[in-house]
Amino acid sequence: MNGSLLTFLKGGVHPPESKELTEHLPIESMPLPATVEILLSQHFGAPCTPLVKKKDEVVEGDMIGEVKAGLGAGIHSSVTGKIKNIATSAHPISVSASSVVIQTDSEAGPREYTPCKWMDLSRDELLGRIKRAGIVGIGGAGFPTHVKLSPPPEAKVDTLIINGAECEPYLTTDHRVMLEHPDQVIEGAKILSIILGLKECHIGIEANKPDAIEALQKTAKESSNGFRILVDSLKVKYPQGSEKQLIESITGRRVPGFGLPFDVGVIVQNVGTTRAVYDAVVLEKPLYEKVITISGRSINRPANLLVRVGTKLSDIVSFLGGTKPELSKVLMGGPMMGFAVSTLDMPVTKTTSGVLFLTEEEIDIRPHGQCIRCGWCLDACPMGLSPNEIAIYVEAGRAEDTSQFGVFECFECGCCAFVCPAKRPLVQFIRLAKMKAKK
Amino acid sequence: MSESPLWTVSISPHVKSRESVEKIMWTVVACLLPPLILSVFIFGLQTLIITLISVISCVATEAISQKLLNRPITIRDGSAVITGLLMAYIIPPGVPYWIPILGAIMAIYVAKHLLGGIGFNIFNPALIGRAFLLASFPVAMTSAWLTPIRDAAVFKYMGTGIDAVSTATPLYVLKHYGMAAVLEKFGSLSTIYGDFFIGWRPGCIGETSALLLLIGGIYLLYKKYITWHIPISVIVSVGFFTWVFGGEKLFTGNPLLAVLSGGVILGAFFMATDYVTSPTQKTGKLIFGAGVGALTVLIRLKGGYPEGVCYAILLMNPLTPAFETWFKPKRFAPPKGAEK
Amino acid sequence: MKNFRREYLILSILAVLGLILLGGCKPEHRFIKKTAFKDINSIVITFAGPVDEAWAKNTSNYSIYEKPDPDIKLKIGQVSISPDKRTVVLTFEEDLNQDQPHILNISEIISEGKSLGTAFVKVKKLYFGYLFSILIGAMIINNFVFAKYLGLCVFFGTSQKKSTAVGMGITFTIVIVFSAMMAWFLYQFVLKPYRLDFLQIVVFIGLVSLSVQAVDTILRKVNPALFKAFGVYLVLVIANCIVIAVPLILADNEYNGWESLMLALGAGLGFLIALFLMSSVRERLDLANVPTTYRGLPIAFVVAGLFALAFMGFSGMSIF
Amino acid sequence: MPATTKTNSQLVINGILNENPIFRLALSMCPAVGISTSVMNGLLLGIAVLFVQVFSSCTISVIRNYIHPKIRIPTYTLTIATWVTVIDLVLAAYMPAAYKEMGIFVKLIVAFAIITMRLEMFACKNSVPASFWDGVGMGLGFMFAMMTLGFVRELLGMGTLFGYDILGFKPLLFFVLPAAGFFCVGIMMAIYNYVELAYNRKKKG
Repeated sequence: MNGSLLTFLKGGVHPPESKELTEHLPIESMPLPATVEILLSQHFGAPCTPLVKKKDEVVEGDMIGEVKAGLGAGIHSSVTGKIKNIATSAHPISVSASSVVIQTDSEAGPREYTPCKWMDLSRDELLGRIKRAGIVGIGGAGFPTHVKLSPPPEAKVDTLIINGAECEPYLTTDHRVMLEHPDQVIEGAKILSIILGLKECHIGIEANKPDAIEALQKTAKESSNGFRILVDSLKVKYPQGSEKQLIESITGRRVPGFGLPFDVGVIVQNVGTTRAVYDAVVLEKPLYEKVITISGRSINRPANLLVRVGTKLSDIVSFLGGTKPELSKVLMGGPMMGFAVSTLDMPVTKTTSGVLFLTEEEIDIRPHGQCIRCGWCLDACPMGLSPNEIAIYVEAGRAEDTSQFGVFECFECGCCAFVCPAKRPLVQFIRLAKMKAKK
Repeated sequence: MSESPLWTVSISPHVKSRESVEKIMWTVVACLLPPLILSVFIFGLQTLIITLISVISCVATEAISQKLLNRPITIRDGSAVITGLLMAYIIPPGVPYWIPILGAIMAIYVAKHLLGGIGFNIFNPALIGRAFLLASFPVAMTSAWLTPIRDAAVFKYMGTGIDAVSTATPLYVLKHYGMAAVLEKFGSLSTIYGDFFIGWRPGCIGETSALLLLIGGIYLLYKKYITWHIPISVIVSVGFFTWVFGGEKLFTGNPLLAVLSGGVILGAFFMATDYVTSPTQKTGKLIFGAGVGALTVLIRLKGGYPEGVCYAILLMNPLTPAFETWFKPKRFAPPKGAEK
Repeated sequence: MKNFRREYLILSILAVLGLILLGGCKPEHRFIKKTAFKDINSIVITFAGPVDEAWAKNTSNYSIYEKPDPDIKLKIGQVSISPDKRTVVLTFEEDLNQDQPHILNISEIISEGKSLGTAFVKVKKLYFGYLFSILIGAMIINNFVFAKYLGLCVFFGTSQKKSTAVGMGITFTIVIVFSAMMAWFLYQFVLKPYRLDFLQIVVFIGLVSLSVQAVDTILRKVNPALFKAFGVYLVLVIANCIVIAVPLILADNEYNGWESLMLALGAGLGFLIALFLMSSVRERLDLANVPTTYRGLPIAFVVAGLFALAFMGFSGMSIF
Repeated sequence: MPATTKTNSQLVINGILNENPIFRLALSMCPAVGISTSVMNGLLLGIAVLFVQVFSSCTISVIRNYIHPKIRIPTYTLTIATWVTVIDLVLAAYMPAAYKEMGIFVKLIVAFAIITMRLEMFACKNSVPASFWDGVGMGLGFMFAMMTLGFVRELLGMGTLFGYDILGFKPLLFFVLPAAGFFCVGIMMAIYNYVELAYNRKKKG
């Protein structure tokens, strides 16, 4: 660990971490639910077309949906069983979406995977395995990983960063994965490096996870064989794990607005994705299960759970002993950027990183007032935007004039709304502005 | 989960900081109280009554204005209380009781709610209230000072029927009779520094004790409700310009006396830092503060009033919107070609 | 608009250079080198050679009055003379109003036994300072909009947007300097000598229209792009009372050329400042929840009133 | 605008209410702010403006068919300037005190947008009688506005009306300061707006 902690320069906030609820809990496997609802749209890009019909038998890991045209990644069955229906389910973002409902065959045992030697495989084969496994960026928007790993030839990628910052409060999945499976993370990082033709990579971890940093450093040293894996400890500051901020923290480069990381020669992959890459390449196991954090002060038993994609929240809740009566908000994702949901019929997707059950004390439901121009949001915004101005323009019905403030560079980290003493829903205003102020 | 849950569904972020407008405003109120207590002690109950009238009429005007304009009534956020306190702190404590009521109407209704309520007032309402009163009652507003009594005026005047004895403020004496007269009236320089710092001097409530105001201001700094930029640049520029131009010859002015006398400390920490009417960016804040300081000295030395802090802040306030467009936060990395 | 800034810059630099070259205080008598105010109540006269002490000490040799009031002679308390007999200090019984130029009438200067005739000199504050105080006075302290309440129609009409406001302000400054200088020239060399001053309104308004027309034509030919940017404001300039008020003021006060230039420049820049401040505030008020009946002009008036209240801070100010 | 169809009385009322030069058209506001400090000032300047407006309107209306469109603005300006010179000299000669009080504003009538505007909008298209009544309406409207402002400001500022002591004390010196002129005009405009809104609402409902 080097002396001074790396960080980005502009903005950022320190929300209460609340990670103590789950950070010491080992990853626990959840028993298979009776049915799973696998959404056909779990990634950035076009939704999948189902490959199965009603009453078909599927085995765990079988491909059940694929993208016919455009950007996307395949979707696999997460259980062995029979297709019950192809219907619609609740979706955390787009309210409802088509899904495949599978009745679990409780008799079937788990599918076995054997590790293989991957060092001899060609780059194309490695990418092919990742594509076949349907891997998407599971830390965020769900961008298909094989696409991200094939930057255009003119982009000179010289740095790979594994994102283990996990700056969102409450969430501890990446933390537990790094702590319990450092070997798999390191191995995954090596695979990614080879695909990108690099000999070294950075792993950025916020300094509030010293045990994870130590574990990874130890593993990296033991199994370096030719690779340089640098574990960088980062200052604890939200949004440290945002791609652009992480790149600045570690390399000092700034990705320009509307640009992508490879414009400054960097590729970023999440820790969870890295481990999924390991699974896909070494075990040839598709991405159909993932570790999620179930936390918040109104779930009876917080946990880090290994769940199958498609498991409904209600099954998780009943497995963990139900919720407390003071429950007042249910979130999918972290409290800063996650989505509030109105029903527990929601299935877990590849990009779900946690489900939070919050009490009224943890959230803030005070009504908002007029902007008092304190300027705190300006100091908090990591992108150097002016959320106060954007909000005032939107309130005055002039949302179309907000592009002058760079509203499209906002990635909705929520820092501004977090610090706002008038409790103004700034992110909401900015979304409205984005909708109205087309470039 | 069969019963329909009544959960909150809203857009991210779902956690928010503990700070709130009410908390900020009431903290400022608390930081403003110590000088009031001291002035009750040294000037008598009159100061308390004037302050109470000012605060109550500001709050009432706020409530009535909001009712008239069909807006949510937000008197609990404490902003009207601050306006009332500040206005009482910058008018002479010996004025007739109905004067602050008129000031409150001007400050809250015209200067704040007609312009769109909190956040849109271009000028600091308390200062507008004071400027309005000064224009309306030039005699009362420049002469109704009280003499400080060291041994607790509150007891001394009780039951005697005398309200208080009026006197002239140090800056008034300085402007009209020169430094020698100040020394004659208020004692040697070192006594003056001490007295002015602690608060034994005639003047507005907010002008009395530099020490207590500083304590309040520093607490606000500690709570990060204000930043150091405006107060420091106001104080430094008042000191600097007084040092350069304040004496008989260049570079012979007395910066310490200039900073300690009048409302410099109150203005620097509590009025120029008003969120609504001051810039949000550091560069803007520094220039804003320097402008306030320079104008203060200009009005003190060349203008028609002995004290210039209030007008200096009022004159800088309307520059704030322009400052906001000149000094914007540095964008992370704007898209290429988007800069105009 | 960016391309044209440089031309204005060059123009203003030239104006300042001209000032430096030509400004300066020239006493009207060859034997008197310099006259100046010393303290609040004294005047220093520096002669080119030594003067007779007895003559110099006689207070009745001097008669002095403020320029606007030739009837009120100021009383001289005592006269002191320096050892080299070249400098004389007149101390007055009362404080002098140094904002006004004073006329000093010195009878029969006697130097080394010779009479050098009478002298009729002006005592003014440092001339640059005086010019500067006219400029600052017109620009800020007695801002034509906020302290003299002129030019309001155009002020409220063009202060809705910052870009319009700045354009109008710059156009206006050019036109007013142009027309004020012509007006000064006509007034001093035509109207006054021929006793036609009763025609000043007709002549001045004619001049204003002429100079607007002239600026219009010149701009159109010389810089069409600039004309496109500012042409629309030219018509409005005629309707601005400041443009006619400035010639009237300088005729009333008998300003000389430099003073007129400073007044005109100050008036123009002051209008620009007022427009800029008002427009930036109004752009913000556009976003505010102003009561319906106050939207638009009424609230602009209220804000202008607040501005005027703030500008009262400058009342009673004299810089030099 | 075609030749007007309004009757003479409508023209006068129009000038006072619907198209009040100060409160509705927002023209010629410098005097409204600067010297509406007393009813007397308002009355005098009102008379001066009425005079200039009526005579200029009539003059232009008489010669409206002979003015070349290209030089019409200079013609207006010169006509107005002539009449302003007349009233200026008359006032200076016969009412020196009041003339001094109003200062530069009498001369500035020449730059009052309202007069030029009425010439352009009305007098150059209408017959002499109509122009006369329009001029009267505008002049009276101006006078009415000035006197209303003067009334409020004199009463509140000095406690007097036409120089006679009414209240016996000076309530708010602020109102005779020109800064208050801005407020009074703004508030009067808002009242006009309010009345209009209320009137329209009543018409609808």
